[in-house]
Amino acid sequence: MKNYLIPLAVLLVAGCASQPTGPEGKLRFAIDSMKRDFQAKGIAGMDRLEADKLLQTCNQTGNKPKPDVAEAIEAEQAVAIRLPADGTHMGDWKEGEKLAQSGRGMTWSDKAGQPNGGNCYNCHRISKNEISFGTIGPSLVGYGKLKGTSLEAQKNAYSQIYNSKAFSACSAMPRFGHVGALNEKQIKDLVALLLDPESPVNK
Amino acid sequence: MKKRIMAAALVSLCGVLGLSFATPSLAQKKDETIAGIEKYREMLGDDNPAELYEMRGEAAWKKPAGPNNVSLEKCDLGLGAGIVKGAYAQTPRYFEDAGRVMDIESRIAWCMMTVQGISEADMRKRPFGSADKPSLMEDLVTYVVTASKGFKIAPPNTHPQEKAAFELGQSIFHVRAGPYDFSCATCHGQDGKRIRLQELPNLTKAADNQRAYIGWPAYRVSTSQVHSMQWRINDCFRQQRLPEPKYMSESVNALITYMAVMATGAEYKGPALKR
Amino acid sequence: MDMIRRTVLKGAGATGMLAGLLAAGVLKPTLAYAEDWNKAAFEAKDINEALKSLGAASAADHKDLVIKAPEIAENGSVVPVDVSSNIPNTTSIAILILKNPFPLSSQFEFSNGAMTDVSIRVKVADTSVIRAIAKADGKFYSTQKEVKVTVGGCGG
Amino acid sequence: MADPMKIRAQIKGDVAEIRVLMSHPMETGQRKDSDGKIIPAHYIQTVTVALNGKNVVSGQTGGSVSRNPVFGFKVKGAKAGDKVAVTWKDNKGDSRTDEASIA
Repeated sequence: MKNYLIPLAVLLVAGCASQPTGPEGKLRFAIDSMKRDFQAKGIAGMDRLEADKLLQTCNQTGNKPKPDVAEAIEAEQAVAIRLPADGTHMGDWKEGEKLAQSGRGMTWSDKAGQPNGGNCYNCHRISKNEISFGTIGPSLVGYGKLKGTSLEAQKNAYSQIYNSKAFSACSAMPRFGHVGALNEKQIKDLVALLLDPESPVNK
Repeated sequence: MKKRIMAAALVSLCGVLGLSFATPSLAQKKDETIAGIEKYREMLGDDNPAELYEMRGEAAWKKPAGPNNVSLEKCDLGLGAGIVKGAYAQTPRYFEDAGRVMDIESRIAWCMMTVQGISEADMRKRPFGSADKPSLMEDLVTYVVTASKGFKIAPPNTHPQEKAAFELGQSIFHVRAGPYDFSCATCHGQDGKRIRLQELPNLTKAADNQRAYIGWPAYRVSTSQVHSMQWRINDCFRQQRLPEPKYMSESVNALITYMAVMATGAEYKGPALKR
Repeated sequence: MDMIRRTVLKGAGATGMLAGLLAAGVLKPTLAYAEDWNKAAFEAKDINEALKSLGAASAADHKDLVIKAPEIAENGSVVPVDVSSNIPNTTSIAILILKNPFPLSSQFEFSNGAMTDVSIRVKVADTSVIRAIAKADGKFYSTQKEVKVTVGGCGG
Repeated sequence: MADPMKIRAQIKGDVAEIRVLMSHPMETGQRKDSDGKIIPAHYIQTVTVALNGKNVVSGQTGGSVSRNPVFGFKVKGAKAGDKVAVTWKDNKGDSRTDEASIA
């Protein structure tokens, strides 16, 4: 915002005039305000304010789309999941644990080309040994004991990390594979962390 | 279709799964950790390096500066020219002379420009300092907010523009965007959640706003510096993986207005000492 | 050399003068230690070496030497520690953090009515044992407590 | 020049509780900056407390004392109005002394 000293009469009048009433109008006004008041910084470009169809729906419905809409979204997201071409889904749980610990990546203070962290412990309890865990997502302690290590279980875990929205349309969890935040090897290592009987998750 | 079956068969990662694993021993363990952290905070007590900022800020406030070579003592923070005591508690508010809703930082900046004659470019040069070199604004803000210790948070929220700012802030709070699909509400929209061990206030509710707002601005031990509310909002968007909200922009001031109005009635405690 | 150092360290203009002397090559940076600073003890890289440098290689446990510190620290860069000694004739207290790169964090000598009770904030690199050493009647006593350091915040 | 300290000295019975807050980076010399360069060590090495001109505490400190250090001491036999003086010196030769009266 330039010319901080000049009361932005025109803008303000316009603002008042377009001050919205309905939920959809308010949402549009909020997004327009953000597009005006935000600026690209580092790797975080302004394109990040462009919501895809899924986010538009979640924003418009307060994250509670009607069941048929939710199902359609989930199906659309599921179709875009790319499972590993080599048919294997479990990597090294030790690497997975390191990844789960790291909250780095994708912010404007992160450098381009650096590998992103999984951010997992920010929201989930995972290994019993880590006392510093978040609770926005459910506890995953013993996940592998419950799910086993069948190919189907591996594919499921891989898919959930790849794109949680294929399972729950407006899930709070990022679509790590879908947006390219985590690569195939990283997701495999996280699947191993969750499912491997040797992982501290299942010990 | 196979994937649809898979989706139906699997309990969502964000579904009931967690509850089924919350055995009593785990719950107990969690409580011990939180109790330990509370003990830690209690031991840190009242000794807060924010006081060093306050001392510097007071000196800077009273020292003639800028092209006009006058101090900020003539600055009107909303309660009349020269009144600092209690002024922060009644912001953000609409300022007739500026024709906009301003938070405390925007207003101090306004005074630097109009009273002291400092250019906008200079004022914007370095809003957020570092541990080694705090910004002038961080010192000034710490001084001004500390002078509202013990006052009830009471932004007017009566002028149409103040009400519009509140509404805009509330709307922005819920907008999901960016590569991780985060909104402010993703982390601050539910009761009793945490990131790692840090408890997250549910900022859609008055009670949690009241608890959270009274400790900001705050000295953070993880960065060894005082952070202002403008910085706090800025860093939330960084963690949301969004582009940067411009310093003192309408969107940021709207979010601060939203939180301040939600916190109305709480007694301001002054800069807190935080993780 | 020693006299120059002491002169330099006195007075408010010390920094400027010191810089001048450094530039002139009179003083090497490594010599710029405050008086009465136990370089060997503070630069010791393990606990035994540090204790040896303090003259406290053998210290017996004592129940009247008490460390107050949180069991869990939300942030390792600021951990509040309070050490008090009720051992008669205590004259000094040292505080060491075993896992830190340089374990000795501080040492205090008390006289003229000062009580043998000190509180301080220290950095703890990792979950670590904190040990306090008290000197009383020329003998050394010790006690210790573990502090867990947790990972905090979003980590970014 | 170093910023002033904040000294709080309160009498409780005949014991003065002294809390001191100092402005200092307390760099260990172990940390690296964002370019990977070592940040040079810069920390307070001695802290002394005097009551009415008489030395009561002589402290030595290393880089593992937290940034912007906080110290707490107790002195017996003090009374309101007594003068507390605190002095620190660091490894770069900088120093500072501040005074407060016991309240």
